[in-house]
Amino acid sequence: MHCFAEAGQPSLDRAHGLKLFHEMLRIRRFEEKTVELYSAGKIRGFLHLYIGEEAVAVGAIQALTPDDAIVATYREHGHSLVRGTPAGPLMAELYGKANGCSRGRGGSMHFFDAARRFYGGLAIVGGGLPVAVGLALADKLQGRARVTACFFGDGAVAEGEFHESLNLAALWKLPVLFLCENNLYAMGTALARHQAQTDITLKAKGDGVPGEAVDGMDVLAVEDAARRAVEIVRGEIRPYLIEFRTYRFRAHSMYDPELYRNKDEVEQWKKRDPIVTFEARLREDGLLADADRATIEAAVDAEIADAVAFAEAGPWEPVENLTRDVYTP
Amino acid sequence: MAEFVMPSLGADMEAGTLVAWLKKPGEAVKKGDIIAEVETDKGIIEIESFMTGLLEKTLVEPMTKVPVGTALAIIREEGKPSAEPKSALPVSGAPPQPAVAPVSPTPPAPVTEPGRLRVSPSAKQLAAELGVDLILVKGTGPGGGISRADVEAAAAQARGERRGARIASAAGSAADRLLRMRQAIAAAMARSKREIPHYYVSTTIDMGKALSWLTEENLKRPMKDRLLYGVLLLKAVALALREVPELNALWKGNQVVRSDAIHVGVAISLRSGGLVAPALHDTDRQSLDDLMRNFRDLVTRARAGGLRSSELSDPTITVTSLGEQGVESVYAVIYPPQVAIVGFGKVVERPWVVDKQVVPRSVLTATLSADHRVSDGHRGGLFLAAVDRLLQEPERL
Amino acid sequence: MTPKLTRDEITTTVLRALGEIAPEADLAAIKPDVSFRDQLDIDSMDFLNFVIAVHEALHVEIPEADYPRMSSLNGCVEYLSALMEKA
Amino acid sequence: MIKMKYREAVRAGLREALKSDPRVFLMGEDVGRYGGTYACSHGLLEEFGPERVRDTPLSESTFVGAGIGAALGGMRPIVEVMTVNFSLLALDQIVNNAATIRHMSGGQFSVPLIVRMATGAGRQVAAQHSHSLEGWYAHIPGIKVVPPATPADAKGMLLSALREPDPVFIFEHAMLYPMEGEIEDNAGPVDISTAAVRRPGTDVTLITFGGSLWKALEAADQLAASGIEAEVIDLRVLRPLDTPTILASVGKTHRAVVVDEAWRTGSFAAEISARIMEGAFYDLDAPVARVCSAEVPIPYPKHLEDAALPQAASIVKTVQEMLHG
Repeated sequence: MHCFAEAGQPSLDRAHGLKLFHEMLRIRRFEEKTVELYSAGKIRGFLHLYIGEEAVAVGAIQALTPDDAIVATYREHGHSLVRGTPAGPLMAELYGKANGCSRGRGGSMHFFDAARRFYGGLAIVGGGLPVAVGLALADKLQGRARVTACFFGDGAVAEGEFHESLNLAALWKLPVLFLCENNLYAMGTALARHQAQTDITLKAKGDGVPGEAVDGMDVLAVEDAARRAVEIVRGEIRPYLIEFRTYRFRAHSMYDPELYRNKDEVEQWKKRDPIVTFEARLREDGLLADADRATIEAAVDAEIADAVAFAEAGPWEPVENLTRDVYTP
Repeated sequence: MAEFVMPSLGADMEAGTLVAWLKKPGEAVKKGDIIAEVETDKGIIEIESFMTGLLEKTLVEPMTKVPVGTALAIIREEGKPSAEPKSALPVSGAPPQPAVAPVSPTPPAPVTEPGRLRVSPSAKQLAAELGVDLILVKGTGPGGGISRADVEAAAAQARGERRGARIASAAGSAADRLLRMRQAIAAAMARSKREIPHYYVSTTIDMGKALSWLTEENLKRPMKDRLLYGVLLLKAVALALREVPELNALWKGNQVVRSDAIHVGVAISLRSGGLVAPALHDTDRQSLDDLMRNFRDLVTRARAGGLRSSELSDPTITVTSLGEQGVESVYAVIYPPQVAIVGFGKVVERPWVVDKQVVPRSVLTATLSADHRVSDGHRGGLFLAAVDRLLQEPERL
Repeated sequence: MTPKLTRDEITTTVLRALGEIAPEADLAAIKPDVSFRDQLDIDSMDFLNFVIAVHEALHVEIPEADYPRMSSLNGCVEYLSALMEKA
Repeated sequence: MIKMKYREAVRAGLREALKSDPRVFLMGEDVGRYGGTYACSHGLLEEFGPERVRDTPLSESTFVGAGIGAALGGMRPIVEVMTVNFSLLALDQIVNNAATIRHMSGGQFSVPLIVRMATGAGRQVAAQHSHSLEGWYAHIPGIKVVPPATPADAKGMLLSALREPDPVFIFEHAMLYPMEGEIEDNAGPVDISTAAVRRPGTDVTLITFGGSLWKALEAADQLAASGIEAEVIDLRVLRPLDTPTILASVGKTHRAVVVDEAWRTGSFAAEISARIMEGAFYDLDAPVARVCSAEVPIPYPKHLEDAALPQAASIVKTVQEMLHG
């Protein structure tokens, strides 16, 4: 845990700082490896990468307890890793192997982990919000002081379900933490080209849900906001929204020619790479030395290599199991 | 040393056109560097290297379209000797080829009512057209069902043609068919003996008048219209049934069901063995010439295996005549659900008393087997007396 | 005038007619002087059809009274060739 | 004749529609700057401008509803719902407004709207992106439903739809976009009311539509090698369904196999089978068979997806079982 020297500028506990850095690097290297595996044809279908947005998942999930719930989207590799699902079953799921975290059935967009209350990769834009409201309703009805964190992108604010979910959560005072990862683009359409009101916290206010916008490229800022928000949601049992302003460094999915944005905008944002800026901060505070960097890098590389080996060795599910897990085939 | 291959750049991409190299052979390459541009259906996409090392040589010229996975260049990885180019990634086992899972689950084996034929509507239609008796056809379709091919084969076989239907397997052999018929007859006879309390009455009938009238009549007719005496017997039985209607009935759901119409079934032996008893519809209303023509048609078609199943299904009584085989009297077994059967023996010369004189006369023995639940000996006797009386006035038949 | 037929032609005509009513019969093995009814399983209806078939093939009238003379192969050939002589 | 990819035929249709009628405009998710998820509207924004090639927010119910409103208002909108999977959010607008307004208003209004969407599976994009639901839409009176299986139909049906007074729903199977096919140089509108016999045959009738047509044709070729001549019918239109063509064919072959990528239960294949039973019962020499998807959410791994979907092999196996018992 880290303590606050004075409002706003938290002094950082070394262990925690290195952990945050390590978590972000895990995600970055995992995603980079998936690009390589996709190009080689081992991973198929759609693949939506989290490169550039790592600080949001790493920072926000620190504020949650193992008992809280997470509902995420098809860009959920990072969230799963931070939540604790081992990299092996995640990579195996990308291969479609039976030892994948969803038995290989879901692939990149559909990671699930019941033990860690990770209710998936739900891949229809906005489709997760009503589900999160429901999970929170169940907790309220059963008197459980739990938080349901719902991650979604800026594209989802265009769906009716966004307003319907926020309104219901506010109306029934449900413990939902709405976490919007605003990476400025809904696939190929910039936020300003599809929303008249681009301030997402104002939209939420209109539906009765208080919130704030936070720099999604600063992992400490993300963590700080998330902890305060969880206090409100769990303590006062009512919904809260945080709009993380962040950016994805790669295409929406594999691949698109990115005609919808220009190169220098990407370069500008890359200057604020959450891993690069946080490493500089750690070094400034004397919390990270080259040796630490090297050990973390080695640990991450080993973890990723093991994950690939785990996936490569995984069995394919026998065709006879085709209709298994279907209640009424 | 590793191959740099055309990457898979999207869910529906099978090939890509290398547009330009952004690195030249001999140049250093870092992991993540953009080293080429590729055009896909969606536009130009920058391609990065996943290895750090030296770009040894390019294998594909710009503006050439190659399938995903084709080697585009060789990169000598840092600190690795330039050994044989291998794919940069270990190759995992290929997924098992899907066995052709039965996509459409076969419908559950249908339970067919015993005795009911499993025959496709189209096959039933064709059988009617070709005059094929479905009872005699062996089904080769799923679950023993009878298909068009089976009907065509049966018709072909009945006509003696050996036309191998291209798809159909040949119908079952004649032995099979005979066996099936035997089984059907056995089942009927056993049930008859089990359920029907038979009683038997018989009488001897003077055929003199009938036979001489017949000879006279045949002289007047062209050869192919000549009558056989059997026709006189059939008409006599039919007319007699008008006087004793309870013998012209069916036993269904343990009660007697009278039949207004009189359809006399005629027992016909088949060349290959076995027996059928097709009906002559409204026997009592047919003229002797009609009866002869229909009777002849029935026998010919039965022996050619070409009987319409409807003709089998509704005789209200049966006549069997084993006189041909030199038998004097026949005690036949009733065909369920009928309630009576008449048997005629051979015509024989017997001493006969006429006006207290003993003279030779042609006579035959007529026997009635009847269901005692429906009628009793007295009524049976009246019936045979009526037949005898009617045969004495052949011109009124 | 009916064209004169040789005895062989009459025999083949008779056998063909017999084959129509008894398809399964082995016509080559028919004993010429044994009655058809004893060698083959035919009844009065079959015999009627047989006589009619001969009548249509040879265009001769066969009175019912003469049927007994047609009961065997030799009988048929004798009777028919005599009949055709007269015609 | 020239060779053209299915997606290029769609783009040619869109271009011709936009050029031919000022009332026509294209609206949908990423149809403009991105050029369309399947690149069918590539370059149209540059040629026709943002007024007539309009990127929409991800608000399917609203922009389909807006399409209905614009059609009522005298325009001729072409709405692209990226895939049938996302159209579920717009079902209310489709069923309760688009299909119903003419009848409900006593014939006062017509809704000359075209809605295009990709459909079908086969790209390993897992359960939520792999649905085949055109059969649901064909259940709804008041709209026309056409699944073009060839580039010529992909372009022609779009142009024909422009002349229809009420909504036409065009389902483009996702696997067909990169497929190349023959098409007339300036191919124009085509009939959108009858089926086509793509391959004559005598022993069995394969009835299918959209993406499955090519699997049925492949199966027919394999069957021909074993002496079985299969007639392949491309329905081309699900609503209204060209029943006479189906019954004529079954009347000839006496056997029918319906190939439909949807799940068996309540599929459109079930409707076709019922119509054959009703109209050609006495011609049937075997029960109508259906080759559909296994009743399971479409799995991600290739070997499971392949096993779940109808394939040429399973069509051939079904026909052989039907003929040889």
